[in-house]
Formats: sequence, C-alpha cells, structure tokens
Amino acid sequence: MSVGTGRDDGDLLQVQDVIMRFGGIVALAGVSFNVGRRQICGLIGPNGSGKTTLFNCISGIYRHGSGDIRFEGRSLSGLARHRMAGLGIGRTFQNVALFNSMTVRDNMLVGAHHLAHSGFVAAMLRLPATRREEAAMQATLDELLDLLDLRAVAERQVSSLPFGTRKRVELARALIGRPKLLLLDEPAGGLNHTEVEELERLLRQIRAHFDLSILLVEHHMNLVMRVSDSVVALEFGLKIADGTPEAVQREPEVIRAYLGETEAVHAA
Amino acid sequence: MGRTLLRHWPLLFLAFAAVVPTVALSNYQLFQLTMVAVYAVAILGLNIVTGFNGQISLGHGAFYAVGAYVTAIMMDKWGVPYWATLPVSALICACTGFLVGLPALRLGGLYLALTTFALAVATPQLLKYKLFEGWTGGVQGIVIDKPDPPFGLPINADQWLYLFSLAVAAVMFLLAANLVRGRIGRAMMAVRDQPTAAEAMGIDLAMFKTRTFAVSAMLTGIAGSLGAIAIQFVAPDSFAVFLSITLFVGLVVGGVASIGGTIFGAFFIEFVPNLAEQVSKAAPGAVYGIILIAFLFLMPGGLAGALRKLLRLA
Amino acid sequence: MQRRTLLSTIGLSTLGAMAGLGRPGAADAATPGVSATEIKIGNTEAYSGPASAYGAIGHGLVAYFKMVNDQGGVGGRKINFITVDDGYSPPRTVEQTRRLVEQDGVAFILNALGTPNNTAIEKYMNAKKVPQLFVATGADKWGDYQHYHWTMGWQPSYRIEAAVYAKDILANKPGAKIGILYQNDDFGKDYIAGMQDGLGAKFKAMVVKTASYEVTDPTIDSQIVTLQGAGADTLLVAATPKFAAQAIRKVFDINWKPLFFMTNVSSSVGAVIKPAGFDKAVGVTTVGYAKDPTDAAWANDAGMQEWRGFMAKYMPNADLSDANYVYAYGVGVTTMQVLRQCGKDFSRANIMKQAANLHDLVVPTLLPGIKINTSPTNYHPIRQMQLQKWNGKTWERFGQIVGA
Amino acid sequence: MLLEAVGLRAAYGQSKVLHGIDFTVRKGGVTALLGANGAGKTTTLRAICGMVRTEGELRFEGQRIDGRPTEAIVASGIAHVPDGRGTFMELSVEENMRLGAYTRRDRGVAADFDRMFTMFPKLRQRYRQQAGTLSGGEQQMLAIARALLLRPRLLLLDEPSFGLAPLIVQEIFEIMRRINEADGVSILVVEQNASMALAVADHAYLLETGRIVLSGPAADIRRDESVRRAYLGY
Amino acid sequence: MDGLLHQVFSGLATGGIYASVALALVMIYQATHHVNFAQGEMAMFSTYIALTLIQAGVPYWWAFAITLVVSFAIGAVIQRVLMTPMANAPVLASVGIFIGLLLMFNSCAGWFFGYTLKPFPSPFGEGKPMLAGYLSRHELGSTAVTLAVLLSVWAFFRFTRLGLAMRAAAYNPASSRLVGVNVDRMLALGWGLAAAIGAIAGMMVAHVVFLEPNMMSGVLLYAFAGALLGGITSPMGAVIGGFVVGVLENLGGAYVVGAELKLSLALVIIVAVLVIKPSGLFGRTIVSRV
Repeated sequence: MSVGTGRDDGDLLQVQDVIMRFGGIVALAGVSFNVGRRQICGLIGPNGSGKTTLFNCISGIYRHGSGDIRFEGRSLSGLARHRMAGLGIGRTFQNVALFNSMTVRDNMLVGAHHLAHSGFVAAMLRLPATRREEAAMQATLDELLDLLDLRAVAERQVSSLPFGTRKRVELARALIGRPKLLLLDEPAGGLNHTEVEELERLLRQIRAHFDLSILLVEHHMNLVMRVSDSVVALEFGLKIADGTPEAVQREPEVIRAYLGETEAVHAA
Repeated sequence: MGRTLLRHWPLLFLAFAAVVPTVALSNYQLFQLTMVAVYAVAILGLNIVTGFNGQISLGHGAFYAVGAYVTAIMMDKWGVPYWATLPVSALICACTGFLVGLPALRLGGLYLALTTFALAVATPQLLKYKLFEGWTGGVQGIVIDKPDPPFGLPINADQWLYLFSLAVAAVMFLLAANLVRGRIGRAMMAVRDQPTAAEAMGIDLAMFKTRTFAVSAMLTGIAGSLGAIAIQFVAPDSFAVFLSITLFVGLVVGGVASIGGTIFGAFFIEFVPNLAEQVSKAAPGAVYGIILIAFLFLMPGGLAGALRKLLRLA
Repeated sequence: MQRRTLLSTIGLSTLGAMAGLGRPGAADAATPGVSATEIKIGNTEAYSGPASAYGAIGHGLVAYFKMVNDQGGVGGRKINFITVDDGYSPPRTVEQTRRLVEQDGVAFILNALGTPNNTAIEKYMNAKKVPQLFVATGADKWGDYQHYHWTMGWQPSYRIEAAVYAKDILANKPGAKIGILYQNDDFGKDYIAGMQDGLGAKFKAMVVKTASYEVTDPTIDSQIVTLQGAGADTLLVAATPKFAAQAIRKVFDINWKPLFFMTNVSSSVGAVIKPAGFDKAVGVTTVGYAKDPTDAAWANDAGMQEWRGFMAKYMPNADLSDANYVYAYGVGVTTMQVLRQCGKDFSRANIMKQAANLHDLVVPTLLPGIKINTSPTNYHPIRQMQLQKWNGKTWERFGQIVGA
Repeated sequence: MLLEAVGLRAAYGQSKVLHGIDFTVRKGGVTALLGANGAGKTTTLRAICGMVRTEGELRFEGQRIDGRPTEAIVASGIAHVPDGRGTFMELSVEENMRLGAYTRRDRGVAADFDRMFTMFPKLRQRYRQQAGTLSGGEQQMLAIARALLLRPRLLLLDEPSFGLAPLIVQEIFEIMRRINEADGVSILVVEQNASMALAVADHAYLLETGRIVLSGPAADIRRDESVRRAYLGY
Repeated sequence: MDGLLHQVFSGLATGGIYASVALALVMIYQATHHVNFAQGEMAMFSTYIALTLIQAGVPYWWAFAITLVVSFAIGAVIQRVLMTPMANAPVLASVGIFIGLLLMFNSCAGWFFGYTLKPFPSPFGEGKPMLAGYLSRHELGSTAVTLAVLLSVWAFFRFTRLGLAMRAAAYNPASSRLVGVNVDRMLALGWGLAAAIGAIAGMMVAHVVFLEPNMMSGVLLYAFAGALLGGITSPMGAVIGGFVVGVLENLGGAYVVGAELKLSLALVIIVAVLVIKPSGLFGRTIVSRV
C-alpha cells in the first residue's frame, strides 16, 4: 500500500537542490540527499548550518524556495502542513512540543488523529463509527505504552513529567501515527550516557518493529555514528559530506567544520 | 459503588434538577432556574471555543443575539412553533460562527479577543440597522408569546418552560461532552496547547478553528433562542456589550475548559447581580466587581479549578 | 468522594432558592401587596449599567415615600416601596418584575425605567392585570389604553414634543432647512416620527439631513459638521445630556448659528447648559413641563421651595442640580393622588381606575399652568408643555401652553 | 568557601526534589554537578538563585542568601545561565547584553562589552539582530556573555553543551576555562556530558534522586573506572 | 471640500483622544503583556480626583501633577494587591479581574461623584478656534500633550535602562530576575505609569466629552482599535492608529455608510488590516525559531 506511486522502488525521501532564504540570509543553498527505506540517516552540522531549517522544510513548517522534496516519489512542495502526517511523515521537536495540559494518553491519541476520520457532528452524536475508531486507537495505544515504558504515567499530565520521559512521550506520539518516515530533532539532547545508550537500542527496535526510516538530527556523535546507515553533514546551508558514518567522520571538511580533532578521534 | 455514582453524576443531577425544583419552587424561582439553564448553554458554547480551543472571544453575546432574533422573527413573522425554531437557529448561528471564525484564523490571542469585543459593542447597532428593520422591529424589538405546555400536561407554562429548557440544555451538554471527550475534543485542545505540533499530527488548524467557532456559536445561539422564548421579548438593548462580558465572567468563575463548571458559572451570573443589588442600591456594580474579584482571587482557576485541586489533594 | 460531588450539586441548586429568600406567604388580603397596614409598590431601576444616571429617580422615590410614611401614609397604611436594579437590561427587567409581582407580591409597579424595559414586561403585566403605572419613558406608545389597559405613561411623549417644534418651525420659519441629530434608539427615533407628524408632507422637503449617533460614541462632532455641511439652518437635537452639551458647544465652536431646538430631556441647566457654557447656549429652544432645579427663575417659587424642603430633610447629601429628583417628586405626588382617590378600595382594578381618573391635578414641580389629566381614554397624564428659550441666564418661556 | 550549602532541600509544590544536600564551591574553582535526568541538578542551581522554595542553609561569601529574592541574590554576585538559556527572544542582541549589565552602575560596562566581542565575535556581527533569530550556539554565547556582563564572582551554568555541535561544545568549555583562569570567576556547572565536565572541573558531585551519592576531586572520579561505569555510564 | 477638511480635522481631534488612551494601553501591555480593560475607568476616576482638587481651589497644573502622582499610586497599589497574587493564574482569570475593576471604578465614581455631567477645565483656555476655525485651542493643546507623552514613552522604552528592564520583565520574568531585575517592582511601575498616562488622557478627554462615570466606555473601544491597528507593541503605532481610526470613522460615517454604522465600519477596516498584517501597521513581527 502506498500513496502516489510511480517511483515506489526509489528512495523514500529525496531532497533535491533545496534552497531556502530568510530575507537576505541563505539558510539552505541547494542541498540534495536521499533517505532509503528502513534506513536511519543522520543529519549533522554546526549550529546554524541549516539542519533545523531543512528539517522544517521536510515537515512543511517552512516553504522552501526552489528545489524539490519528494516523499515516495511524490513532491511535497505546496502541500499543507497537516497533510504530512497523513502521508506518513512523523516528527518530534527539539525542545519537546507536547500538549501540556493533557495526559500522556491523550497526547498520544492526538498522534493518531489522522488515522481516524469522523468529524464534529459524528463526535457530538457519538455515532457507532466514532466509537469503533476510538476503540481501535486504544489498542495501538496500549501496545506503545508498553513498548516505551509509559504505562505507569499514562494518566499523568505531561507537564508534570521529567524531561526524559517527556521526550519518550513525544516519540510515542509520533509512532502511534504509523509513520513511514520519522523525523527526530535531537532526541539525545539532555540525556546522559546511559540514557543515550538506551535511546540507541530503542531507535533500532523502532525501526525493526514499525518498519520505518528515520532522519536524525543529532549532535551526539557516538549515537549518530553508531546508529546511522548514512550520514549527511551540512555547513552554511551546503552539504559538505554524505556517506557512511565511517567515511563522513574521516572527511577533513567535517572534522574542520564540525567535529574538531579530539571528537573525531574519540568517536572513532 | 462510589465510582459508579461519580460516573453517573450528570444523570443524577439532571433527574434531581428536573423533579425537585418543578415541585418545590415558585414560578418566579423556576423562571430564574430557566435562565440559569439558558446561560449555562451560552457559557458552554463560549467554553468550547475559548476554554477548549484557546480562542478568546469577548463577543459571544452577538451569537446569543442572533439565536434570539432568529427565534423571535420566526415566531412573530411566520408563526413557527417555538420548538421548531431551535434547529433553524442552530444552523444559522453555526454559519455565523463559521464566518466570524474566518478572520480568527489570522488573529491570535489578544487581537482576537479585542476584535470579538468590538463585535459585541457593534451588535446592538447592527440589530437596529434600517435594512433589517422590517424583520427585527428596529429599536422596538419583538414581543413573542409564551409557549403553553403540550399534550395537556397538568403543569403551568413556567414549569413547562423550565422542563423544556432543562431538556434542551441537557442535550446540549451531552453533545458538548461527547465532543470534547473524543478525538475532536483532543484535537481542539492540542491546537490550543501547541498549534505547531498539532499541525504535525495531521490536524488542520484552519478547519478546526473555524468549525470550533461554528459549534460554539451554535450552542450559544441555541441559548439565545431559549432565552428569547423565556423572556418573550427581544430588543437591541437586550444584547448590549455587557451580555458578552457577563458570559465571559460566567466562563471564568465556572472554570475554563470544564463542562461542569459551566453550570456554576451560570448560577453566578444569574444570582450574583441580584445579590450585589441587595447589598447596595447606591453602587451595585462595585459590589458585583468586588465579589467577582474576590472569587477569582480565591479560585483563579474558577470553581472547577478549585475542585480539581481539592480532589488532587484528597 | 461522591459525597463531595453530591454536596456541591445540592449547593448549586440551593443557591437558586437562597437568592429568592423563601416563597411568598399566602395572601391574606384580596389584593396582593395590600394589607391592613401597608401597600407594597414595586419599581425597577437602572442602578447599574449604562443608564445608572437615572438611578437618582429611584433614590428620589424611596425618599419621597419615606416622607409620605412619616406623614402618616395613606388610608391608614404605610407605603412599602420596593425598588430593584435591572441594569437597564430588558431580560433582567422581566426577571425583577416577576420577582416583585410573584415573590414580593406588590400591588403595582410604579415608574419602571426605560422603553425597551417596559416593552419587555408590558404583555406580562397586562396578562396578570397588574398596573404598570407612570412608566419612566417618554415614548409615545405608553398611552395605548385600548391594547394595554394596565399600562400608563406619565411624562409628555417625545413624539408630541417634536410635533410642537415642527409646528413652531412651520409658523415662524416656513422655509427652514432642518437638520436632525438623534440618538439611534427609540428615544431619538420618536423625534423623527414627531417631526413627520408635525411637518406632514413637507417633511421630505424641509429636513435636509438626519444624523444619528450611538450612546457608545465618544463625541458627535462629526455629525454636527455633517449637518452644517448639508446646509441646514435649523437644528433639532434629540440627544441625551452629554451629547446635547457637546452639540451646543460644537455648534458654537464652528460658528454655526442655526435655529436650535433641543429635546426637553436635555434641558437641565445644571447638567447640560452649564457644562456646555451659559453663553454658548443662548438662543437654544426647548419645551418644558417641569421646573428646572437650577434655573434661577424658580429661586423663590413656592412649589420648588416645597421640593427643596423635602430634599433638605430626606436627601441631604443629594446633588440638587439633578433634575431626576424633581422628576421623582412629581411622580410621587401623582401616585399619592391616585392612592388617596382609592379611598378604602386598594384593589388593582380600582388603582388602575383611579389612575385613569385624574382631573386637573396640580403638581408643585410642574410649570405653572400645566395640569395632570387622565381618563379611561387618555393615558397620557402630562400633555401640556410650553416653549422656552435660553437667554444666557434662564429659560424664558414664551407663547401659549400647548397641548396635544 | 565561596558558596556553601547545608542540608539544602527543595520542592515544586508537593513533589520534593532535593532531600537535604551539602556541597561547596571553592573560590576560584570549577565544580561540576553530575547525574541522570531528574536527579535534581537543575533544581540545585535554581535553589541557589532562589527560584524554588527551599529549606536549609545557603551561604555565599559567608552571607546567608537562602530565602532572599532572586534579583537580590543575582545582584550579590551570582550569575546564572539557565537551561534553555533564558534568552530574551523578542529583544535585540544589544538589549540582551545591556540587560546583563543591568545591576551595574560602574564605568567599566563599555569595556566589558568590548571584551565580550573579542570573546564572542559572532555577537558583534549580530549586535542589532533580534535574539530569537540566533542559532543555538550563538544563543548560548549570548547567554554566557549576558551572565559575564554582570561581573559575577560565581557563574552557574546549566547544561552549556545542550543542543550544540561538538566543535562549539569544545569552544564553550574552552571559554569556561578562560573565564575561570583569567577572570577568576568561580563556576558551578551542571552537565550531561560527564567526560567534558570532568575535564574542566576540579571538583565534582554526583546526584541521584535528590541526594548526593558521591563527591570528590574531578581527577579522581575521572580516573576511577568503576565509579564511571556505575554512575556515569561511560 | 470644506466639509471634507472639516471632517478630517474633527476626526484628528477625536483621534487624539483615542491616541492618548491607546498610549496608556501600550504602556501597560509593554510592562505586563496584559490589556487592561479597566484602563479607561481608572482614567475617568483620576479625572474626578483632578476635578475635586481644582474645585477645592488647587491651580490647574498643580492639580494635574498631584493627580498624576495619586493615579500612579493607585495603579501601583492595584498591581501589588491584586495582580501579584494572580501572577501564576490563568490569563483568563486576569481578564476577569480587569472586568471586576472596570465595574468597581465605574460604579464607585457614580457613587462618590454623582452621574451629573460635569465640565472639566482646559489649561489651554477657551478662546476662538484656530487653524481657520478647524480646531479649538484645546484640541490643539491636547494633541500637543499627546505627542509629548508619546515622545516620553518612546524615549523611555528606547533609551532608558528602566524601560528596557520593564520590557524584559514582561517578556521573560524568570530571565529578568536572573539579570537582577526586580520584576514585581517593574510590574508595579508599569501599572503606575499606565495609570498616570491614563490620567493625562482622562484630563484631556474630559474637557471634550464632559466628565461623567461612563465617559471612557466609548473611548476605550476606539483606543483599543487604534492600538491594535498601529500595533500594540509600538507607542508610535498606537498614536498613529488612534488618529487613523478617528479620521476613518468620521469620513466613513459622513460619506460612506452613514453615522449609524460608523463603528461597524471601523471594526471591519481594523479586522481587514489585521488579517493582512496581524501585528498591526507598525508592530514588530517577532521571529522565533521553531
């Protein structure tokens, strides 16, 4: 099952020559790369190199200038933001963007919003179809609560949870929508070594279990290099390297612009 | 046992509210309770859009007025029975709400609040506008008849009006509760809490904001219709800006985003002005203001917020 | 836990009962509100809200009936005057009126304020056959004895007043080009209707421009400019005091010198002429029916001395320039006449009958020569008035007392 | 001792976060506060600045500061770079920096501005720009500059490496060292990246669920592999 | 043509009134990020204080100065007593408090000072109208006062350390404390200054519309409109917005829709402008990275 096929065998995500300007500043100066199916792709680069901008272009928050972003062969240009989820693109946010007044359970259920279809009238009348949809959502929800170890806090309001747990809730919220591509914005931020190792396991598990691709923006080199199938490095809105983790971290440009000598050695 | 009772408290409340007052209270007191039911539905409408969806409206009196006028005009000009005007009023108010909601897509927070406030101020002048005068009766307004109890029920008109309003209110509360409890309600709150993330979850902000406005206007409009039937009179002066402010006060003291709190808010706006007036004829406004401030001072989250806190401690 | 919910549920319901404070006791007399020792009279007033300036009328009536009681009451009974706030909102007027009639069981409602407010209760009052006496509004509709037997006005109607101006214009300035500034509500629109009555077919030709304003408007400067720009040489201002005073000043400031008619509502020397400026108002014409408390002409008038005596004793702190107290006194005097005429029969029917049976009643606060008359086919107690012009110091009456 | 905490407890509403901890910051030293998420590290910094309700004793340069309002504590010489950096997003870089010097009335402010520009050349370029448009690294630099403009004697840093690229992280830690050595500013740093933190710190405390479970010279902790594996996981 | 000019000038005069109240709204917004619905009523109350002083024989400018001080104190006290405990309450509860204050001030003014219309003196003298009869001396004078207040407010926020601290406290209280700003004092100062600016507006307005308890209810709405149109973050914008609303309203009322829809027309224009430029004509759009 797929949407707008035609090039279904190609890569899941194709970023082609994307240019993005804010006023006079060029944030992305023609970036291209692909993410294959069931791949984990790491996106690295110094702060301000355009990672988050690119991320936001893919998820539709920014409208890029020229170039094209294709998902399953279908162009995302001009597509409304709320359509992304339906196509199969899920995401998390750098600083965690949960619905703070709601419980963990309700937060996750919002993640499944696009999977159901009943509208205002049906909801007000609580038609059987609506009830069936609700029940279906609950089943997936239970599964994820266990997988991400959130069952104990399911009824808690998210604003009362510690940062690390909130990050997991956000991940769960993205996963319940059954994405084919998961965009993760610094999932390791604020986690210590042990927690990062857990995250690494979790990412592999998720890929296997949900059969999806991940685009990972992350500064934590150990994580990126260990978990990614391919890595793309940006600087000043330009791609400076693209390839396997090993190749990219040996790239002199990457070392100069991003890693610095010690980190390169350390990560290796 | 306790939990079951708790879960069914709306039903118990409804049964209690239907039987006890009808038997025990005078016609005048029943009339007051009728108005409480009316205001409760009006505040409920406001709560949907402001409490659950986070779009602050200070102009819901306008929708109340539209509902009231639709009913009054239909009864007066075309002799439509009172109950039959409700669906029409609901539809027209929903459309009006949808249209008002369109600019709301671009205007956030404060700007929306003040724009709707301006709408509230402009409402009487629009109702008086000469082009509509043939229908609205201009400044004179419209006097309508009080409904008699149907099927030869052995009750008087006030008792019937109370039961009718209560029944309509109960249905509205049920619809609203269904709405906010399910997928749509969660999406409404998601839009309020974190619009960017909501959009990433596949929620169409524009669609949600305008439709929420429509539902909200529909509820408040139905309240307007009921209010017109109960008061038997509509005139531009009945829908001055203070009506919108009153509804807002009801929302805040009842508790934002609380369905049950709405009922308390309605009691507050119905009875506190009378209380204030009994305290001082010289400055009832000051007494009302002080009661309001004192209340919010003690319970900034409204009654619902205070109860929630209490339950959490217990 | 469920007990708390239940308790709060009960709490909510009892709140309703509390505000009403018990049910009315079974009536022991034939007429509700009338016992061997007292007569209950109800009144709704705008103590809060946009029209709270008129709250003075209610306070004045309270003081007046206190005086009556101090003097022994009427027919061996004291007056129990119950006045309540409706915030000038018709729905609340309905509610408060029902409280007065059903809960407090008043014999009748006196001098309820506001046209929309009285309209809201008119049907109810007549269905219940409770007198709605001397309503505090000058709308023309309050004389409709055929349809509303239980509802009666008091002050001269705005519409008749406007017709008086129209006749004056026709007589003295037949070629006038008239501009009208009116408040966009029943009050203002009655003046348009009255001008139509008075000018008849010539209305279209003579009225060159009408401009309305809303009570929420901060100023009416633009409207005055518009009327002047339309070439009007005669101006009728149907505005409440604040806007009337603004109009007088703006007309003066832009050096416009029209023949200037001003509604009686805004003829108070203290509240309109003085703020606007004594010299700026010279030439303004209005009709009067009551004496102005701030007009030097009545400094030694016996009727106004009586009023001042009352004010000094019963409202020592009140603002003596507020014409609402004069108004209240006049209403009080009229009401007492009705009650005295009732003799021993204080049934609602007899109260209404006597209210419609006033003959040449002289009220000390009304202009000399103006008398109150009612009959079963005349529900306009005050129909007479007299034109008067501001001469810089006082209102100078001229011409005959006119009545419709 | 520059800063001394005795039996420090802190709570948000009903939930207690710190259960009575003792620690000190040596004058001229760099102290690291390590531990997992939710251990209470950030809360400790907030407690020092009077941003949460506390019990116990806090002394800065011998004076009791617990219970005093935040702005008074700050004015006494403690600068705090909070988590999330606390940038005034809506204001310009210039205004952010001027706010940093808010408590100062001496004539050295202009010179300090220049010093900041030498230390963080990016800030000079972005001087008139709205701070919300800065990248994460630039915001972190702005936050540190803002804190230094206060001329503090103690600098509290909450996760200075958060969201930053490796090179920038190195740079930030380098700057930390310079501030400490050249300007004699004492530093208390909270950091997830334990290896980095231990590299600059001279003393470290390890927090676990609101209690100090380990403390000692940073060099010892760095060397002790069993401690590293057990508590720091690397 | 003459009529048109006349309408424009009359609109400018009324616009000046809106502008002066709009400035008070900008002040409180910049300082607290609230829109104070009671601002107009507080200004009205201050004006009564001024009138009481003048009637007691205090010279105009002395009364003016004392009123500013008293109003400042009232504003600061309200902030301290009412708003400080509400700091962590939901926004809507604060709006509720503002409504309560509005009712209180309005009702108390009627109670203390009566509802009778009162003339309020102008410091600029009565005299003959100026500018070929288009503007009265007071209208010119009060416009000058409005512009002077604008200049002070603008300079205060732009150049002073206190102005910066006040804006910072409104945007980000926690960070402000961390740079040593006493946030509570800033909020109280903001309330005080807004009340004082409101008092100036009230004293200028009262001469034109006459003093009575409901004097400001109409003005406030138009002042809101002006502030929103110009951008509530910009003192300059609010003043220009006030003038624009005054003129637009007059021209629309006189030539387009007739006076009975004046307000509705103004409303439509404002919504239209805001839909195109949501931060107002002169408001800054704040960019923030997601």
